Amino acid sequence: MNKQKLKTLREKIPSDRIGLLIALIVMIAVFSFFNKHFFSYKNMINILIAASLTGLVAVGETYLVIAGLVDLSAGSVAAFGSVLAAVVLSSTGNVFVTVLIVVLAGILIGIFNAVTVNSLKLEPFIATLASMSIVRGLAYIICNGKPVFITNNSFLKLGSQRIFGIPVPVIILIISFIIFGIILSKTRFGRSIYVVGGNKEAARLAGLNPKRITLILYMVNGALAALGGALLAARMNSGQPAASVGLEFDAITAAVLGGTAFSGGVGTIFGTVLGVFILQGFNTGLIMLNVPTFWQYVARGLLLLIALTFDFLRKRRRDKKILESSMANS
Amino acid sequence: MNKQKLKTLREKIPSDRIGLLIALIVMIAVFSFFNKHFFSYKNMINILIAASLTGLVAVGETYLVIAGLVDLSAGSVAAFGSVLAAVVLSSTGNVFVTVLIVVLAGILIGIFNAVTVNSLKLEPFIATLASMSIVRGLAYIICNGKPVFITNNSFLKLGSQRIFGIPVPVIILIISFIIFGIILSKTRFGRSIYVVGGNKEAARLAGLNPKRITLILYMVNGALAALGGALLAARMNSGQPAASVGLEFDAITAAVLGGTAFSGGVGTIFGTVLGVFILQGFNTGLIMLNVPTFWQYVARGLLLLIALTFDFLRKRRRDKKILESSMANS
Amino acid sequence: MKDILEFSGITKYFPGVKALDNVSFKANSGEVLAFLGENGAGKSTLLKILNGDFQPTSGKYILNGEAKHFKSPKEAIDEGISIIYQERQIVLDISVAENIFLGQQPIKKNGLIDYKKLYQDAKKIIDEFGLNIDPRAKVRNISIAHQQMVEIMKAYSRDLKVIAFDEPTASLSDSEIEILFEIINKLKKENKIIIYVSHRMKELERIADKVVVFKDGKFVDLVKRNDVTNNDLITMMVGRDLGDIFNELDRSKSYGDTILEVNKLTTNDVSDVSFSLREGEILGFAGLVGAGRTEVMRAIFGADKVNSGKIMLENKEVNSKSPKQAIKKGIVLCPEDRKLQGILPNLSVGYNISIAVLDNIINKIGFINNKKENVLVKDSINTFNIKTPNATKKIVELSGGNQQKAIVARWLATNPKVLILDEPTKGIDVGAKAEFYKLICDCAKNGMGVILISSELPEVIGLSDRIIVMKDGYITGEVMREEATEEKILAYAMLEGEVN
Amino acid sequence: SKDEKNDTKKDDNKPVAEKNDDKKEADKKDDKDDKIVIAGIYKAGDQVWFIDEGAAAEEMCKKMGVDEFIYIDAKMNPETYLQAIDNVIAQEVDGVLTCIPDQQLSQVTVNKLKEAGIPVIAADDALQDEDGNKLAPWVGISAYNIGAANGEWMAKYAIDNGLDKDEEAGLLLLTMDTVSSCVPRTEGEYDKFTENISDFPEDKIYRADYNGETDKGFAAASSVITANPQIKKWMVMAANDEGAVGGVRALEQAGLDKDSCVIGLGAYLAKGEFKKEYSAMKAATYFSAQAVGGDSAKFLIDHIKNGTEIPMEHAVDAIIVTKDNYKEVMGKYAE
Ligand SMILES: Nc1ncnc2c1ncn2[C@@H]1O[C@H](COP(=O)(O)OP(=O)(O)OP(=O)(O)O)[C@@H](O)[C@H]1O
Ligand SMILES: Nc1ncnc2c1ncn2[C@@H]1O[C@H](COP(=O)(O)OP(=O)(O)OP(=O)(O)O)[C@@H](O)[C@H]1O
Ligand SMILES: O[C@@H]1[C@@H](O)[C@@H](O)CO[C@H]1O
Ligand SMILES: [Mg+2]
Ligand SMILES: [Mg+2]
Repeated sequence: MNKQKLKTLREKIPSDRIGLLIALIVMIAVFSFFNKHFFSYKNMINILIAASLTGLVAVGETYLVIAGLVDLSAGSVAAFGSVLAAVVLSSTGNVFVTVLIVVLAGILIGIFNAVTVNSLKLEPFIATLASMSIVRGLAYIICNGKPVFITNNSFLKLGSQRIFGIPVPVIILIISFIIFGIILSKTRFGRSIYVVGGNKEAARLAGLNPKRITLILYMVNGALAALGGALLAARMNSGQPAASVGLEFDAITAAVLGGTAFSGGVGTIFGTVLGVFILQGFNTGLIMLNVPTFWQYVARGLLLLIALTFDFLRKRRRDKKILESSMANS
Repeated sequence: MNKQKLKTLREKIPSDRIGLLIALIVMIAVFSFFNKHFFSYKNMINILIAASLTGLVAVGETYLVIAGLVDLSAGSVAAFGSVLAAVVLSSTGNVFVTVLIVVLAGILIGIFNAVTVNSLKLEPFIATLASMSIVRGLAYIICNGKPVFITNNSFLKLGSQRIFGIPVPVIILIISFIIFGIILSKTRFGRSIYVVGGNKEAARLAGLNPKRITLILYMVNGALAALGGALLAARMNSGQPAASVGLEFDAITAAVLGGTAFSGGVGTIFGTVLGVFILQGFNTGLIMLNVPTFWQYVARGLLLLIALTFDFLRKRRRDKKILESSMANS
Repeated sequence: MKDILEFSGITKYFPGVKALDNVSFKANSGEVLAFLGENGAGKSTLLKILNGDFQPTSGKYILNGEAKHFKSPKEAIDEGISIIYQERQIVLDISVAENIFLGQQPIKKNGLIDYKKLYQDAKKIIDEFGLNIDPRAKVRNISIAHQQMVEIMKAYSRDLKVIAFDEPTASLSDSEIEILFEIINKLKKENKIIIYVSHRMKELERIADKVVVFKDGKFVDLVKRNDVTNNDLITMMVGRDLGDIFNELDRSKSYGDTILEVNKLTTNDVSDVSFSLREGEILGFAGLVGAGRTEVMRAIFGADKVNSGKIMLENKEVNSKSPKQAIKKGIVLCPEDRKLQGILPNLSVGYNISIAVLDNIINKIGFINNKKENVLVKDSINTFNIKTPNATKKIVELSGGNQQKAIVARWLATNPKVLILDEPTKGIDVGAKAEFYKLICDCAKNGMGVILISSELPEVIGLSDRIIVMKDGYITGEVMREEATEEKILAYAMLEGEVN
Repeated sequence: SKDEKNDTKKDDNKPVAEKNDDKKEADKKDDKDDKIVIAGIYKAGDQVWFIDEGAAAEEMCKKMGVDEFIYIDAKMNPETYLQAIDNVIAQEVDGVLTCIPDQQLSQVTVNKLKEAGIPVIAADDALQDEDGNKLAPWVGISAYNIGAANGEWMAKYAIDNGLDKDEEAGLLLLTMDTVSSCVPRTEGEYDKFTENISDFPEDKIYRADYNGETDKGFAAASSVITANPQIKKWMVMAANDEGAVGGVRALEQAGLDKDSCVIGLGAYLAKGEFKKEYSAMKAATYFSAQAVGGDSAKFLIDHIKNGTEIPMEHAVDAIIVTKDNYKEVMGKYAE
């Protein structure tokens, strides 16, 4: 019996995410059966737009969770970003400067998060729970709690303009998926995220700098959330301090649904993309099927459990197959 | 070589939380200075009542987090418990039966959580995020989204009756602190919780049953949250399906503030008690000082960071002292 | 070019411990310098200072005339210092190739990782080592021995001046050790500074040119290996002559009834395994890496699923579905992987020791009797000479060997009917080993049945009454104590053709 | 506190509501310093509406010589709300203005404050019993009536524009089913709309739920709009302004905004839409936070200082504002 061969076989059995892909397809099929408009170009675009903020943050959270970290402040940062965009815009009138300042602010908050985790050695969960509260407060403070209107048309276009029929926020989302997907899977930096999450000590001893990586990841997530907030403001024509409560949980859920593990060291952007679309598609589908509000809560919880269970069973079956073939071979 | 004195095993526990105790005292002093009503019997009882639900759940979460688990469904379970209490009460009219059924329902939800974690091998974070959504849905469903009024006087007494001047919910809270504190620190079962949180595989090989422990801990937290929900209903004269959103985070925050570590294997009920009172005292104090709403968000986040940082610095100073004394001794 | 590494007056304190005390010596390139010393003597600490992981409390070290003050391992790696750590530092969910080239993956012009080249380069190194490992395999799925070899390849793949091995052979079998020695000889020819830490005298005999002896954090001596005997070295490190440890053991020759009988045991990893163990007998298990010894024992212990076959304890069939049940019935297993299966890292030394015997120190309603626990823990610490300032110290802060002693102490405290030890002496120093052997013999004399798995053949041979040899999940031979030689055992371990 | 203990024991068997404790009130007046403190406890203190309401109340307090106004956010959480009540009682404030997160809490609230001898005025949502009888003086507009105003306006709009008979017209109700105080708004909207256009086909009335946030309102509205392409002219009513704006954006996104009509609720976001050249947001109910906050404070202070009786009901008008009149109606709140 050649164990080595079998192990190679195990590695090669394709992509971990087939189960989810099937789940996505099944979901689309079911919803389309009940409502023929579900699988329309229009609706797909709707789903993409609705997912555009969660998707951006899900990318950042995927990075963080793979590295064994988490950022609970993302929803607050998005709200802060949306208000800041409106405020800066009204005083500068310059779209570029506005987006720049908003993204910088997001990065600053990311740095703050990283410092609490790196230097004060606080648990990421609790450190970012603290900044979640602080940043939400700041979002209210800079606008005195009142939504700030945006009249600048070129800024509003960021939210509504279409290029080849695709709205700008969706284009930004897709580009982010691609760029961050490539960085994660094909660059040294990307791979070092797995190392830090898989074994922080090993990472450090191998000459990587986990603190630096932590810093960068929080900066990235801060930037993405703030940028997402600015785009939200553009889409809704106003900056709203109370927006996006719980965004981080939606984003993390998408990442985990896509195969990212809380224990760290495991996950892909492709999986997260699937997770984002399954969740948003499901939400949209439930509304289209006119499922009663309260049952939607139940349905969403069940979806999560079922999708993850399905994934678990599929993996187990695959392992069993490998085992059986190895027993047959020997 | 073994001339060293071997001090007793438990020596370290008390000194660990001195920092927090100081923080609590400082906080009380400061608030009392600014508002003479803060340190009044009435207000202390208020704080205790206000902390009674969070405190109960914080006990359960402390157990879970020490064991490397977490339960995000607690807030939903409390809301569900409050509505269920109102519904059962209106049909049975029997206080004892009502409380029994509510607690059993909480235990059932706990079993459900444990099964998803134990058998489906889902991450506790995501498994209980799913049940959080499901149970919230159920809370709305059983009352059709409308709060249920409670008229049964003997049930309402559970919320308002005082014994020796102390309201029943507070008495239940204090008893829980004591019992669960003793179980955790002095019994074999309590020890096994630390062991499971330290290294699950090693725990299993050392003859413990991590799955059984997981099951019990989720059952306990379910029961505590549901019981807390029933008491909440008694205090509010109604079952409220929308209540207690985010309760689990307050509870977890209290536990972590009290020294429980997400990495598992570390934490005490005494620490959690301090955490609960610091957080609730702070909330109350902010209102009494009439701190503007939005600044309260900022202040709460900062409190968390400062308290934890203080704790971190104190530990570091202590380690340094030990180091220095060992250098001096040799 | 000749490189010189000089330690000068290095002192290192930890809370409650002086790990290194004014240590000074020199290492030259082109020679293998061995570190020898009891568990907790400070060997690993010195290596961690060498690579910038720890900063010395005082003192410095000098590389080619230049004092170094590395603030992180990265700075040391950049200067050509490479260490294989005592505790495996491997990332389980990425590939072998990526572990080897951790942080140094080849990149293409566009900045992206050149995966083709990565796998080729990894394959080249793996071939150079003569191993059969798939560079694309997830490290989680390869054997522990191979994981250890990946660690070595990782250090080796770097551009280096100094390479230090901290007990590299603890989880290797002889064939990998041979490979390792070849590599070390090659590095020696390439004029590297080589530091080698091991408790295995046999290895030092073969590979070391010079030996530095430590005791209680102090530098004792630096000697040429050929100028001294093993006994000289042991006397230097332990403070007394241990004599011939195996011959001096008090062995009982009379066994009792059969206590454990395994009949045609088959699991996912092993097939058709049958053997029996008698009261008072020490039964050795030998075999190469992947022979399946560990898997047999895990199945008996209820840690792995049994597909078919019978396990009888005192003539009663036992079918333990969990370690808990096995322990209740009197079968215990001290697992081979200390880090993943043994220690409870966040907990104190005391809690680590008492965990498997809590049943003996609780009252009827489950309260732990503190006094009893303290007595038990102190006894274990004294018996095993575990070096720790107190019982409340976190176990991860002990030296590797002392952690191992604590884990072995945990299992011996259970006083079982059948005691299974899987690589129990991994990383334990010679003096402590001698004590440990005596303890095992006492256990057997008191009627316990002992099963010993060890990759150190002299240990298996010296201690066992009977030795079973495995290969590829099957038993391939059995040797009695009287006739046991390394050659005979190896012949069974590498038996061709007859398996199945 | 000793008294209190005895009281509780003594009155054990009486329903709490009957424990109107005059003695306590007397006690309190004795040891009280001269400072007058009023607390405003609002169900969602971080929303514009309540910020404005609170600001108006505070302004009135200043004007009438009250020493301190405490603004408390109950965060839509019943428990937080009750904690706030306990808190102001412990602080011995002189009066409370409050908007309750859930009307089932009315009785507890009134009992507690009565026992402490603190006068209370309900703002916006009434403090009422099961049957809708007011338990305390009230200033505001009822949630149902706000919705009704919306429904009526929308029905008129439909008739004026021939949408009531139009095959391609549909009504979308964006609901907040999980916020009990907002549910009556939708009920009012639905009732008045169908009352005025009794033959509007039920199957062209659609519902989608959101959580009160714009983005969620947008997603909900988009889904319904896409699922029903046969409807080209939408009439959208929501449970707050956020939802209405979400509906407007969804219509724009679908390219249907030109023929559709959205009505806001609160006007605090709608006013931004009115400033645009075109928006599907054609109207909004405006109810003056300033009036509610200022009037409620004025009644309370008069009562505390001069013992003036507080009127049991004081309704503030819900006014429909449009692009044409919002500036004059809303005054500085139109900024
Ligand atoms: N986690 C794992 N996943 C897949 N295969 C594994 C795993 N662990 C071990 N194996 C394989 O199972 C077989 C038996 O391994 P193991 O190393 O335990 O045998 P052993 O006889 O105990 O050898 P050793 O001398 O290393 O203790 C090997 O082929 C090994 O590669
Ligand atoms: N991180 C740490 N914190 C506290 N004490 C430590 C730490 N690391 C090592 N020590 C202590 O320093 C001393 C020397 O340990 P070290 O690991 O260097 O020993 P060693 O010679 O490598 O022993 P072994 O042969 O068991 O590996 C021990 O007493 C150990 O407890
Ligand atoms: O929550 C609503 C808010 O959105 C605003 O419409 C005013 O009334 C409150 O009840
Ligand atoms: Mg060592
Ligand atoms: Mg083995």
